[in-house]
Amino acid sequence: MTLSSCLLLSGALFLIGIFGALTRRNVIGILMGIELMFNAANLNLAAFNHFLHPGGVAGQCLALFIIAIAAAEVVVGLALVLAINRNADTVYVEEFNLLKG
Amino acid sequence: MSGLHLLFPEVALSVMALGVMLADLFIAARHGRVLYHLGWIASIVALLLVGVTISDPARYQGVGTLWSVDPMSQFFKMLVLLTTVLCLLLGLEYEDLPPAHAGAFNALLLLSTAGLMFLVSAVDLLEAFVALELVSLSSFILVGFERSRSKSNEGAIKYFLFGAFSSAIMAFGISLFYGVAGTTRLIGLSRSLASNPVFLLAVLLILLGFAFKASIAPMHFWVPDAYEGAPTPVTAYLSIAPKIAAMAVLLRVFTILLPASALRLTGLLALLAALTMTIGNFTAFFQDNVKRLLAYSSIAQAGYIMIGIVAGNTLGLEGVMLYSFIYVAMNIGAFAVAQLVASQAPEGAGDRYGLSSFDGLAQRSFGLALAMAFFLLSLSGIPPLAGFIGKFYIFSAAVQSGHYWLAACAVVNSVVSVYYYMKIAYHMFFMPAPDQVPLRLGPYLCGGLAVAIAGVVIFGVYPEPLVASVQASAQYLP
Amino acid sequence: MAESLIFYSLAALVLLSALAVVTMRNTVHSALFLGLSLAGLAGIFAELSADFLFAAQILVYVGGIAVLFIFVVMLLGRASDLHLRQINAQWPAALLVCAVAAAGLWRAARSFIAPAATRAPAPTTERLGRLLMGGYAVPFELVSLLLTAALLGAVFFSRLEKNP
Amino acid sequence: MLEHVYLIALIPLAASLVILFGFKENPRSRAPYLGIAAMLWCFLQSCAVFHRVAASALPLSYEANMEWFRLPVQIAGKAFALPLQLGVLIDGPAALMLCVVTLVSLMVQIYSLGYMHGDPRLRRYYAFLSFFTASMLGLVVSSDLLVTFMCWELVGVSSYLLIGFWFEKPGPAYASKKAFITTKLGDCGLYVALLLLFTKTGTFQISALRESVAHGYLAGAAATAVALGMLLGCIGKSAQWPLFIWLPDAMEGPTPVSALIHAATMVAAGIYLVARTYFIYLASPVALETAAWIGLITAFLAATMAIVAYDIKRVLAFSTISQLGFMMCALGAGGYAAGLFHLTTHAFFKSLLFLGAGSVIHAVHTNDMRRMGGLSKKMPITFVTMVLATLAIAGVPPFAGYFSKELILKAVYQHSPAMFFLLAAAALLTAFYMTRLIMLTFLGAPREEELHQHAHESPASMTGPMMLLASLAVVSGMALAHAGFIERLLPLSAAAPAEELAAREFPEWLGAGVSVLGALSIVLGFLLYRGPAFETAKALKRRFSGLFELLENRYGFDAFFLRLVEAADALSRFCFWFDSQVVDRVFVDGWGLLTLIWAEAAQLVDSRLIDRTVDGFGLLSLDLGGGLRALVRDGQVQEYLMYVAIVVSLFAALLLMR
Amino acid sequence: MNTLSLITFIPLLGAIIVLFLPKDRVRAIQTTAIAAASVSFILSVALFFFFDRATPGMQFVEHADWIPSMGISYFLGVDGLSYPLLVLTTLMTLVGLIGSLGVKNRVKEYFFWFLLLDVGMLGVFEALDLVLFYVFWELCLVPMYFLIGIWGGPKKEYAAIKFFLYTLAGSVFMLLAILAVYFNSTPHTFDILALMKAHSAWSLRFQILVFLGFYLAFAIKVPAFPFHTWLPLAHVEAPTAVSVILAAVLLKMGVYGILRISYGMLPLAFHWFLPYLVVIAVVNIVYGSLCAMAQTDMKKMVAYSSVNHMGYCLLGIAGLSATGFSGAVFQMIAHGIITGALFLLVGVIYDRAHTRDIAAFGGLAAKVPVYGAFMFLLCFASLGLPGLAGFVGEFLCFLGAFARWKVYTAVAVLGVLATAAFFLRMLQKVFLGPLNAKWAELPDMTARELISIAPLAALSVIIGVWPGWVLNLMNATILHMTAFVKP
Repeated sequence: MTLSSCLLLSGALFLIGIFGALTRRNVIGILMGIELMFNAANLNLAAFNHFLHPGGVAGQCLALFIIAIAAAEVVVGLALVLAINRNADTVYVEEFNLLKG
Repeated sequence: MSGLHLLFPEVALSVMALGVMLADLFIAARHGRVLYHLGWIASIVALLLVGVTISDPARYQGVGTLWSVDPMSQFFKMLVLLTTVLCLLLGLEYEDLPPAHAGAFNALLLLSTAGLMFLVSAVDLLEAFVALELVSLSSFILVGFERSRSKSNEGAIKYFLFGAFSSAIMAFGISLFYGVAGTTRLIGLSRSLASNPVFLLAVLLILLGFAFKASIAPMHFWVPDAYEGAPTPVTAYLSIAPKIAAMAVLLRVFTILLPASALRLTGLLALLAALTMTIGNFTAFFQDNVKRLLAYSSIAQAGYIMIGIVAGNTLGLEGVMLYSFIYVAMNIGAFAVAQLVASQAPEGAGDRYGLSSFDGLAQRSFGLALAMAFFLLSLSGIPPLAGFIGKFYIFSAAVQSGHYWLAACAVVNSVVSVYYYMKIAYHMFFMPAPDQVPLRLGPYLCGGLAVAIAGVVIFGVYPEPLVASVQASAQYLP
Repeated sequence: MAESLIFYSLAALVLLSALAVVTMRNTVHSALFLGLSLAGLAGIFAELSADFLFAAQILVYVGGIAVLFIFVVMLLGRASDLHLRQINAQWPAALLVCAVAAAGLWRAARSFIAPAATRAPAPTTERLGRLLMGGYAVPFELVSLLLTAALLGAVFFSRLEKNP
Repeated sequence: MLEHVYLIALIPLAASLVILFGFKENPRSRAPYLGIAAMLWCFLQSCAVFHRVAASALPLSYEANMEWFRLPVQIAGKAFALPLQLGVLIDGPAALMLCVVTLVSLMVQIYSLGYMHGDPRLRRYYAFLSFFTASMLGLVVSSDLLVTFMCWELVGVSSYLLIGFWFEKPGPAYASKKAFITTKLGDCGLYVALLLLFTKTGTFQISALRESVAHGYLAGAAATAVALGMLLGCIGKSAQWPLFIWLPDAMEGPTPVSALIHAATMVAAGIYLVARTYFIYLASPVALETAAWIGLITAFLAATMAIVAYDIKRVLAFSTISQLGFMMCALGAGGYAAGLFHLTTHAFFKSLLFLGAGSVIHAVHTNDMRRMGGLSKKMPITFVTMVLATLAIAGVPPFAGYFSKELILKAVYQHSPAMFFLLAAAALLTAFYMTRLIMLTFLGAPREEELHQHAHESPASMTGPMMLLASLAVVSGMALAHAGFIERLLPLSAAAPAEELAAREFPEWLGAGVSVLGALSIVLGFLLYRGPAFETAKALKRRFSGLFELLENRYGFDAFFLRLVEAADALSRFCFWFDSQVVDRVFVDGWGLLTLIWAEAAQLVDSRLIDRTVDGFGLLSLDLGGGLRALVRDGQVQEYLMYVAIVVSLFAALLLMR
Repeated sequence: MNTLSLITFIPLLGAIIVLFLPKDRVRAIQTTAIAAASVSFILSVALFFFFDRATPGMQFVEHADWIPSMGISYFLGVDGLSYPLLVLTTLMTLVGLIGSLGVKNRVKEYFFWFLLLDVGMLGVFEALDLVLFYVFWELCLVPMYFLIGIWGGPKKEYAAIKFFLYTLAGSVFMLLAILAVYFNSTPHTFDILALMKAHSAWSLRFQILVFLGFYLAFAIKVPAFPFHTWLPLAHVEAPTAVSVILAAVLLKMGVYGILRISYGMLPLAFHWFLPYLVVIAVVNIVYGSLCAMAQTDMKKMVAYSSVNHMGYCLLGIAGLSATGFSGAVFQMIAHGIITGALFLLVGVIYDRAHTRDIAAFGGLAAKVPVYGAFMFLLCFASLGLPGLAGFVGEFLCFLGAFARWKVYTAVAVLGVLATAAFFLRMLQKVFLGPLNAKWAELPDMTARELISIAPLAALSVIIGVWPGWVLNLMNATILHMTAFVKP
């Protein structure tokens, strides 16, 4: 286990997240992709903290904040999905096309 | 934990936001308007508190662990608060908001404002990120506040997805930043970092995160959709407060803490600025919905403001502040008139925010049409309105720093912008009126409009006090 | 060596489940794999001597968010996207984008040469706590505001209109 | 009295203003009497001036100036405000010209009482006449070429207004414009000449210019250019070849106007200007030679054209052109006094001829000589005066024309015998066509009974001036030529060509020969047009139909100028097309930024425009705007995200792959 | 005595009063507007008696801090170059307002914009601070846009936006040029008078760049070929009084700018540009008159004649001599008066006949003699008949240019011929010949029309006959300006 391998992992995770966000048609799927991206950042932070800046815990702390924020976003996002589903009866992004131009 | 007292206004505002939320429990739904009054009063209180901090800089300014309270941040805090007050005045006369949720609305708006106040003071990425997220989350909810309206929902979800995506990117950027720099604090970074490509990537990803708030290309895509979907007072708020706050952060970061020139990012920033204004202006051409049009216009305006950051000199710094101030007045004014006109658009006319709602406004209410014309002309930078002073300052900065091509691009853009601004004027002045009935003007909206028009005209004709105060505020205490 | 083995197997778990998350047609399955992936990541956190992070990851992500996803998907009654083509027009572009970025990130990752693990894992919880209550108190409070706002939003959006 | 000579020009001006603003438009208006009174005063003053000049022993040159305005100039590296002068310069030619102009004007104004009797716009007519006279007098007395030019143009305008006096008829309306534009074409040359003159010498004042020339500041090519430019102006004004085309058409105006303007005064202004600036011509032999040839060509061509014209006024118009050619030729040949002398005598007899023609037209209401004939009995006074004038113009001794023409021929002979013969031929033609005119109009049998029945002698107001002028046509030549008076009155300023003149002696027999031939051509005309239907002439015409056609078409000059006008029209249409289709579009397109605006503006304003606009600038306009718009047209949020991801990947790749 | 400020801002006061008058009080609105313009006019004429003709420098100077923190001051003053234009502006505004009394539609807005326009125009001629100059310059745009767009002809919106964008496109580059000048002067200043002395430190390359920025703005306003295409459109569509102002004053701002700023501040670049300028001038003259010749619409013809006449101004400037400059200024005054009056006259016929097609008329001189007389007088003045104002300006321009550009000037003289041709053709077709029976009932000019046109006609005669009292105003200034020019 080296820093590089951790970073590679996180990079891969980040890109998989991006890929998910770009390709899932379901809003919830997109949200999951975004969660993966957040986690990639967390992994980075933990790895950097461990390998490069072992003196402090700022990286971990930051990761904690990100976890909290990501959670909050998921909560709001899912609530929004519920509301939309109630109004428009869809969760597919390509059907969100009232606003355009 | 040093210097917490410096953040007193923010903290007070947060507490008042929670208070408004609690007050909702004790106030009957039909008296929801009271909460709006509480909201704007709270903002004014916070404004006064900021005023106090300005009046006694020795005690109330300084650098905390994660934040820096200095004249510049105070300036932007006041602007944000002013915007909040004006938007709440607009909200008072916006009929489509559910009165039952006035508490939530006001609390979220105030929380968002508090977040912005933290944001403009932040000198640490962690603090900035958290504050940014507070703003974003509140904004997502506010955009979707007309939850039974599909457009509002749609605007909110698009805004949310885009926002979450850019947050994730920014978080990744911050993680890289931490890795390379070993800290998230922006003060006292080693110069050698500038040559590290990973560090540059981190900076760019973080830049994207702020650009999202400031609606700088390529992070502007959400803007028209969210603006159109959101309730108009929220649109007005979003088009101003987060944008200028994000600009303040970018200004702080890229002109003072990590000068763009040191990172050799000036060219990129200039490119982004040019791209932003061009996209904003040229796309605004085709808009028939006034909110959408103003959305693109606000993208373009962001491009102009960004020139000040690109210039990176004192003039640029002052220019950003000056322009932001003026931008508050003119944009609020434009949205206020748009809201008023749309609310009294003829029934069954399709899109209430369509340009045709403005038909013949000059014959119905000449003063209102004139005011709108003033706002639009100010936005396009025609003297002697305040917008000109802002542009003048910004362009000066560009010329002084030798960014001639950017300045040329900007002036060409401002010519182009006249066309679509005048499209509204065309409807107001040239089209026949459906009837001659003057528009009803509520007292709060009227007040907001008066402030805006006064700002646009007075600071256009006699900008000296404003310029002087901006010059005084542009002294940074790192 | 064992450490490496654990790491690589966890990494494989994380990546494979992540791939599953973004490719599964059934959203419920995706959510389950998300939980799995995040759990694997928690394991890596533990290996990186971030014990509190490990706990938080398990508690918040695996226990909270993943479950919330499953819950909402169930609630919507739209578990399956079977009628959708999984490979859509966005794929080629997305793949290309990811490939380009991957090349860059690969180089970035390889550029870091860090000393191997320097010291024995020590509990970080206390230090974290001090930091949160000390230097990071303001962001910490901000997060609490943020959560309040999120709460407000969640309630606002999910509450049924009284008179629709 | 010389001190107030400027009043001679100002009084008619005042009279014209008073007439215009102080009287009501009314056929019985009293306005004519004011005009006549003013002119009478002017005439008397002019006579006094003339007397003064004639009486002085030395050549008199009186000059008085006042500052007109100050013109900022840089001369010789110094910048200062140069005062331009408004003033009078009276010398021999000016004094002579003053008398001629005031007299003819007076006669014409009196004559017009009868001729224009009952015209509804009498007031306007007299105002214009007075205004014309004022401008002409200003031209005559002015000491400054700029002021001269001003009056020169005002004279042109008065002519425009008077030719088009009966503007309801399309003929005068067209002719007035033609006259103005054609002379204006010549004026362009004068204009440039003035510019060059000032650039070289820094003054417009004649006396100062004279000194400049004397000091050699204006010499060589510059002098030639100036002289030729001025000559062009004079060619236009004096209806010389090739710009003579306007004068025949100008006959559309009232006949008294033709008598005043197109016989005696305005057309003589060109000659007068050449004379006034003769010192410049003397500095440029090329210009003199050119003037001589132009005059010669004109004299001959116009005389030939006069032979075939049937319109009584046109014949006179061609005759005028021809006679002006004589004067120009004389001046060009160095016959300074001769040219001006002929100008004077010609003014008398030609205005008389016009007045006579007017009297005839007044009587028979037609200009066509083919419908006249035998009017001598009905209009004896007219007939007699006309015959006297004809004799004068034909150069029959001892009538006025003889003396002046003799002087001209002499001068020309001394210059070049070849020119002399051509000019003499023109003189013979003159005698011939004038005889033809008299024959057709007054003698023979009446060709249209009805016209003849109604014909009557004109009232005294018309015959009176005619008789006065007739007496002058008889005696003026004799009087002025008496004892070399005219040469003393009009001394040649520079001596240079005088030696040359003396070099060739004018044989007396040549003069006599010309006179004899002149008499013969009168006889020839008499014979040719004797019969009631002048068969001989008709036979000739049939025989030489090609030649006649050429002459009737005025050698194609009219057609040529018409082509020129058409070409200018086509050019103007092309320019406008270019402007609206190319400059307006391409330039705006070149600007790039305005294109979009156009597309939209067109859409906004006029849906028809959009196709054109899209065609015109599809490129930038729609592509840029539309392209930017297409990025987000569908409102697909994942596409938004895609753009962001692309940027992220680009950042990552570009930064890290270096 | 802040006379200049009073002259400038009394119309603004009028505009504000108009703004607060109820819109149905038409009479009060008209009275206010005309009163404001009259006061401004009278004050400007009063200065005539205090104006020191021997001083080349600025007079009636007012200097106050405006935005000291940006180095911008409120700096007004007039000299021989600007004072005649100032009077022209106040006069033409008054005439335009009188000519506008016939406006029936949305009177309040109309007079409001008109007075606002007046403020901008006056300011341009007085401002001695570049930013102030720019502010006033731009202030003219918006009212013009509305005046054309609301009260104009069939394609008014298009014309209005084209005018606005075209002129704005030019002026924004002027803004950049102003900034460039500011940052390259030591000490940094916007003061025009100070900058006139600062140019010696600037390289030719810099001067050329800045010059082009300024020139674009001025050339569009003049309008110089090929930036003139907005003009015919704007003129044709604009209401009569607005055409008057457009032709009489707005175009002058361009020439004034070239003289005051391009020449005064950037002499090296100006010299560099001269060969191009003279070509542009000649093209303007010849091409403009040829285009005018092709017109069938009287107003468009007069509009193209403006292109032609402003070409004379450019030619005079290109002559780079005292004579040429004074010719250019004089021509501005003359053109303002004459073309203003011509537009009024075209408006008179349009009000009655609702057409401006030249071919639609014929023989009007018999029916409307007074109108015809004015038309003849002013057309002749416009085509440069000596004794009328147009000639003096035109002649001085030619005279000033001739020393330097002999061939070009000679070609330009041909333009005079073309000008005469199209004016006379118009006169012939409209006024001469048999009366077109369609217009048998055409009434002659009303008293109001006479009041607005007669003074202009009189002026065109007076300053044509006695140009001294206009030239005297500017001689000292122009001699001073050109004192160091090499011939």
